[in-house]
Amino acid sequence: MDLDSLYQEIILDHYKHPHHAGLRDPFEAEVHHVNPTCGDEVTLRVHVADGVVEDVSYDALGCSISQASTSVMTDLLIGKSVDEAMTIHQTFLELMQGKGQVEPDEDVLEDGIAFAGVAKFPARVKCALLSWMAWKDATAQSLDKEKA
Amino acid sequence: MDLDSLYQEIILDHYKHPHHAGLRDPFEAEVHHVNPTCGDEVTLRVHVADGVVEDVSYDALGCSISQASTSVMTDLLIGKSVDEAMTIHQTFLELMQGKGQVEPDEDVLEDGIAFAGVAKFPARVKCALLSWMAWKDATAQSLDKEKA
Amino acid sequence: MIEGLLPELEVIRKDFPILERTLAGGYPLVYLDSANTSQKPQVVIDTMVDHLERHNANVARAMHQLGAEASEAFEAGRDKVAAFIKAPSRDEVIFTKNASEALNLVANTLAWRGDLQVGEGDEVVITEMEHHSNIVPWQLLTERTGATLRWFGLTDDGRLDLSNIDELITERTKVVSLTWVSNMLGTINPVREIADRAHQVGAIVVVDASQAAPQLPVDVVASGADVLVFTGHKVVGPTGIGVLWGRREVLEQLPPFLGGGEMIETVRMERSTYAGIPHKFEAGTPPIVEAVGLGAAVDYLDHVGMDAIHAHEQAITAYALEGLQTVPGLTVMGPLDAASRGGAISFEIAGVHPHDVAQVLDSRGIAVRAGHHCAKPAHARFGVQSSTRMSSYLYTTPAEIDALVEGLHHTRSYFKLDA
Amino acid sequence: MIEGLLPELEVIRKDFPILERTLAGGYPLVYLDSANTSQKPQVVIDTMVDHLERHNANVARAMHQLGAEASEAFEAGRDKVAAFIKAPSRDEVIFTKNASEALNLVANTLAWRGDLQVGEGDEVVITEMEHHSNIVPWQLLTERTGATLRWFGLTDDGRLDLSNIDELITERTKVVSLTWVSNMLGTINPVREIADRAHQVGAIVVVDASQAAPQLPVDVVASGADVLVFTGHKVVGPTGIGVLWGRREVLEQLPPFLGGGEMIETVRMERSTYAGIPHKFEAGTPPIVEAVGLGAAVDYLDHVGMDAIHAHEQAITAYALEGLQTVPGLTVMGPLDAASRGGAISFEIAGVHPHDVAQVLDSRGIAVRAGHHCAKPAHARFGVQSSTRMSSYLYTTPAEIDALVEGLHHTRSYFKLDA
Ligand SMILES: Cc1ncc(COP(=O)(O)O)c(C=O)c1O
Ligand SMILES: Cc1ncc(COP(=O)(O)O)c(C=O)c1O
Repeated sequence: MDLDSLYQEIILDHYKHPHHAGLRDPFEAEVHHVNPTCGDEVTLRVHVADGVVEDVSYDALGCSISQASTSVMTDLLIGKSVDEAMTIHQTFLELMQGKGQVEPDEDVLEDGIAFAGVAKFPARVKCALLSWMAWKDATAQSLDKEKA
Repeated sequence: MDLDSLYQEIILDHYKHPHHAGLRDPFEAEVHHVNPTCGDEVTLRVHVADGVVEDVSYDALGCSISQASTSVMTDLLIGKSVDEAMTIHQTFLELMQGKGQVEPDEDVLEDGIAFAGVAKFPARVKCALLSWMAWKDATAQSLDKEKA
Repeated sequence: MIEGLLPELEVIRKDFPILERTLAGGYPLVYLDSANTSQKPQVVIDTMVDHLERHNANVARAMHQLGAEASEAFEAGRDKVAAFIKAPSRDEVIFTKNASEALNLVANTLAWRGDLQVGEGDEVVITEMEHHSNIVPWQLLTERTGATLRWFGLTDDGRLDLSNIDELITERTKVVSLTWVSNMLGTINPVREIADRAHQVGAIVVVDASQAAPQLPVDVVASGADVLVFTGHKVVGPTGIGVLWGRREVLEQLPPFLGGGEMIETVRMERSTYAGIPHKFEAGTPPIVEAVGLGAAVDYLDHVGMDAIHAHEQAITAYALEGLQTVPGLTVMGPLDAASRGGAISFEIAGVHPHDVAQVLDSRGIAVRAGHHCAKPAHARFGVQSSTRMSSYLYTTPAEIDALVEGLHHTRSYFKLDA
Repeated sequence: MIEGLLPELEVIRKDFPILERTLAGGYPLVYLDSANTSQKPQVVIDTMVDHLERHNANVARAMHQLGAEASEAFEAGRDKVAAFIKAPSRDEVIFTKNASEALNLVANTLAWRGDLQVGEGDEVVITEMEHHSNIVPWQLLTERTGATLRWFGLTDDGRLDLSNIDELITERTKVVSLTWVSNMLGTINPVREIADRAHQVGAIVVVDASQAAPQLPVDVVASGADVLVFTGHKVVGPTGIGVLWGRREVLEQLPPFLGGGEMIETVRMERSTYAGIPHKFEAGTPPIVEAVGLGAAVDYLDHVGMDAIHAHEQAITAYALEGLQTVPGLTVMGPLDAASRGGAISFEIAGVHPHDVAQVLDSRGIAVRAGHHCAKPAHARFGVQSSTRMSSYLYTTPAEIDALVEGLHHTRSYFKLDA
């Protein structure tokens, strides 16, 4: 159990000082996701305009991994086109589900590469993915709304 | 497995030629009992007058043990006072539940002593007791009716 | 040499420790009651022991190493079962306590508000050859909701009478629930054909595969079922576990059954929301070591090969049908050609009650079942109250069938039927 | 030497093979998650193996020698459980799949026509410290029938707030359901006192003894319960089995829950009649090998002695409460005196999330639980979303508590809380 590979400095930094925290206006969709196993929760809003992720704001309760992951995610996605953001999402998902066998791509994931170690702790993968799943859900809802 | 201790000649005789079979009038109570495990069934009527078991009549479907036991029971109970009959019932019950350790009393049980071997076959005890339980139930009902 | 028998039958028998048992009088065990419950191979027992001795912890909720090991072993059981029945998604595989609970889960939840709710004017169709576990839940549902229960009758040779299918399956039909293989008559039913008809009227189709899963290769999608159930202890797995497979859409439409434990998303005193499938239907601590054992069991069956097992069952059944015909006064209930039936054969012998038949056989170490086999209506249909049933499995040998047939001849002479 | 500890603790530990495990990094297992599930002594495992290898058959229905052996072993499990909880009659002991099913059995059947049916205007009273399995079933019942769900709140020190008992338990109350020992706060509730009050208004009392049965001597009649449930896997027995004890009168008044298998008296297609208790509530093949294992489990506990186990738990709990107080920033939830609580201790450490606490402990081989422990409302009551929980059992040593406390100090320094 290499604890330090799980709790990278970057993760602990984001945990103590989360980026983009809080719920902000404007937003097109707000979702609430929970991890039923442990009760970690996130309320998350997305603001998408002209195909660009203008803002991702959130109110989250959870462990260091889930909190840091949310913070890193907002750094990565805000300002990107929705398409690019979806690609990053997919890359992060693959890293997390890779059981520690996937080599993280720093160009795409930046601070997110710190989560490579989490993939070796199956029980924590859900923590790392909580807000990413919420973001995907919210974005899908906002795009649906746009279409309607 | 001493099969012959189960299937005494007396039992097979009663099975092939059951005594007092059929449903008769008059009767004060009629009950229907089944053995849910195997589906053996008996419809049984009692006619009690002045504290005497005047008649026990029945329509039964079942294995040799349950059929023979019904036949032997009618031989034993018909004509006895209800009190005597209850004592015989109790004696037969004790024999059946004795796991083969109880010495049967021929003075009380007559042909019923042939069932001593059945007590060593736990799965068959229910067969032997089916109509005895039905008789007790029916008699209790007829006495209740009398009181009312 | 009988064609179709498993080539390594003696090796397979060695996998089942109980087959070494001798019984009263020194008789070796001849176990012909596998439709009631199957015996367990050593690998299933050993896998369960290893789990209990080394990896035991609660699942899902535990974050420690033992918890991760237990969760992984438990969920691997789900994966193996999903593969065994070719489920499109592992999440569609729900663990219950047995097949009966699985059938009740569906029947019970259909009474409650939801897209599939059954109510007055609606009809549920079953058949006269069902096991009680596929009758009583539907009686409870229809009695409690004011719906109507209807059923397919049987032909004299023990098949479903489909002649009035268009009267039975109508626009009012909400559910058709039937057994794939009868546990009494052995009949293999045309499940797909009936399912297609039921789907035309928009009914959901529930298939009781309790006797099919042990004997036939199962492909849930190809079967036409919307819901399919079976039970662990009949597929060389342990008791305490059953399987409910359902199409995602159907499972998502059903309201929750048992509440509590990990079936929730969030709980407040005022109201709760529920987890997605499969957890929505798995309240409380699941059958953990049982799922681990069941995983090993279906792996074992897959390793031998379900096609090979099916062929073996058919070969043994054909051999048994032949042997039984040599017994005077013996009548087999259900189809007489082995190809259209499973490995359970119920029969009567004129002049000896089934219990007495079973008793004499038991005195020679031969275990069969006597009674109504939880199929009273099917017995009533044939005017009998009970029957004797022999049922084979992958470990059954022709020599055991010989012992049975000889035992039946002996039974007749014991009861002096020719005297 | 700490008073109250089991005198032969090292001998007892030898009975539990898993306690020999070493985990990643060579750490020996320190299992402090027994409120989640208990470990199994060798005798339970061996008894199950012997059953599977030598006596496996279906029960009740099988008339052959194996069937008789299996039925006897299964029913002996019922006798042992009846003795363990001092049930007036063995027939009042019903085997379910777990405690959750037992609670749902009662809540689900109360919705249907019968002497005890719950409907509009009726009230069900629970408490804020219940496990989800004793909340959600009552939510489903009251939502589905139009009845009202009410509950006792909690005091700041984690006890039931009984100040408004006369407002809560009224003539409208049909059911009061509460836990004997809280799985989160450890609180032991005054079950008898509340039961007496409930009986005054004619309500039935359901007691969730899932955490009590492992730790305290249980006498169902003295408890005041009409129905009492617990789960096999927490009393050193296997998963896949739970126990519902009910007063005969109450059980007879409840309509059937699951239909099928041996719960019937007779079945016709039109209508069925049902068996008496306990079989009425045991549809389908019961958890046979599980009942055999559970019988061995309660025998094991009885052999050690429930009074001695209770004393051990209290000694360990007192020792743990003391040790935990040495950890800066640590707050224990629930009562602080060991005498009025069970062996589960939930706590928070300021500045470290429970998952992270559990993770660091796990890296040292210490297994605790982190999360809401299926008691979200109780967590919400104390304004927290999750907590870390240590829970001891008869095999827990003071040295393991020392390891925990040391691990918690280490956790704080790992997360640089004093920096
Ligand atoms: C107080 C309490 N009630 C009910 C349960 C549910 O038990 P099971 O999960 O075995 O159904 C538990 C344990 O999880 C518990 O601690
Ligand atoms: C056809 C059929 N359905 C249902 C069942 C019920 O299975 P279980 O008793 O495991 O619930 C059985 C077996 O007893 C069966 O043969």
